[in-house]
Amino acid sequence: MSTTIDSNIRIQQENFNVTDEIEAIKNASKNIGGITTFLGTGRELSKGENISKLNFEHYPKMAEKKLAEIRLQAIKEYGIIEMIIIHRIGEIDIGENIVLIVAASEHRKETFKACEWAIAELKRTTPIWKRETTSTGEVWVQDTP
Amino acid sequence: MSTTIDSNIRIQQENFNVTDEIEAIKNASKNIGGITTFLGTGRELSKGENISKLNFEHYPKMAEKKLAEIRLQAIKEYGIIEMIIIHRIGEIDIGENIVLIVAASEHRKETFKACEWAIAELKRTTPIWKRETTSTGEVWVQDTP
Amino acid sequence: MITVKYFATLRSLAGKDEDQFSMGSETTLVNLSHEISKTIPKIGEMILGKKVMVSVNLNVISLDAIIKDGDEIAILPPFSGGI
Amino acid sequence: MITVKYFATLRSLAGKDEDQFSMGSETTLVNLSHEISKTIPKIGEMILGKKVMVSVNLNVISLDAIIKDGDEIAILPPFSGGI
Repeated sequence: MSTTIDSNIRIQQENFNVTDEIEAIKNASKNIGGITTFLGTGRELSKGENISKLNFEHYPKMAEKKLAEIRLQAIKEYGIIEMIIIHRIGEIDIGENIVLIVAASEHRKETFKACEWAIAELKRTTPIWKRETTSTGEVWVQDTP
Repeated sequence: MSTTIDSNIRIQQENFNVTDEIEAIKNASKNIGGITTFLGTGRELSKGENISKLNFEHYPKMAEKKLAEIRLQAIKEYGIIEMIIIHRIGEIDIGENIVLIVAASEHRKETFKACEWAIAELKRTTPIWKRETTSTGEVWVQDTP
Repeated sequence: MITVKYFATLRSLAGKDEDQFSMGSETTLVNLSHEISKTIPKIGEMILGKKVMVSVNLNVISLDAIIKDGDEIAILPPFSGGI
Repeated sequence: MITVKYFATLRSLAGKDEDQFSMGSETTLVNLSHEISKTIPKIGEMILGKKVMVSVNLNVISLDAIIKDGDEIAILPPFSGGI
């Protein structure tokens, strides 16, 4: 099976299935022994306020470009075999999946490092914005802790 | 839904579904914002030799006891909300799932640390042994890189 | 024409998704910021005060960057993707 | 009676899953190792040479530990779980 950049980097409204993405990344090599996954989900509490709903917006083309750069840099710098990055946009409820990063390699150490670096880099460089809905209204989140 | 030690610590022959385990851990709290997962899978190559099959054996009761200790220590020392640990035993083919560790918390940093510590601790303290089948026969793996 | 896109909180501030500016064949981000300030002073201030990032044709640029006719500029408030 | 369980490569070496030894009401791991050596010298050597770990009733013990009648001992070669 092919693993194209298109399928490994996605910004989409619909939910994703972690098992499906893990099975997809396994196809990259029979030598994969460790797969580290980071999944970000919608929390109910943010700075002491109760969140009822989240909304994500992105800058099309630039956001995809940044995710593709993160994937390539992770593969090159951490020596992993493959990485998948998916970020959802639109309305997201509490407990729902927001972002998924899957890093696969022969051994585990580099997959942890690559995965942790990739989510930090995504937050730092990728033009995606979050709007939180609370009982007092809607706010765009300005700082990322 | 309840999250008992029984369901969070498992040694089993049958495969597991990562998505199902992630959805189970989400039930522990509405405040989960980050879930880090480590999945170990059967590699084809080991020290330059082609592996055709793996077999895992455990010391019943003691292995489960060790996994339960790892889970409790991870929750306590890294301040995470919940952890699930599953290890398969019996015959495992190349590419198949072997071990799963899921760490869930409010923020991502502690989930990476807890997950990475737990897999290292599992390898160090849990009475589970691997037998590799190659073209030249079967060998018990003696050292864990 | 130069296209300027506003995202997230800046779109609320601008009251629109994008603007068009006629600035000749070449200008600088500083000049464009002054032009934006004529209708939305706060956004011009944020660019000049480096409170927001600016991209030209999907690449982040600095204040002294040259902008050409036909470029797509985006005013990017601090990112909050991930979790 | 004391039950001794062999795992993985040690089971192959012993040619059986477990043994039973009658050592009185109390003994030490060193004494038990000598007893094991009578039929499987290599396993006795491995215990005394600390090449393997030993557990009593699911807890890892040291060579000078006291073993009681009814205890379940397990001889544990280096672990290789995980990946």
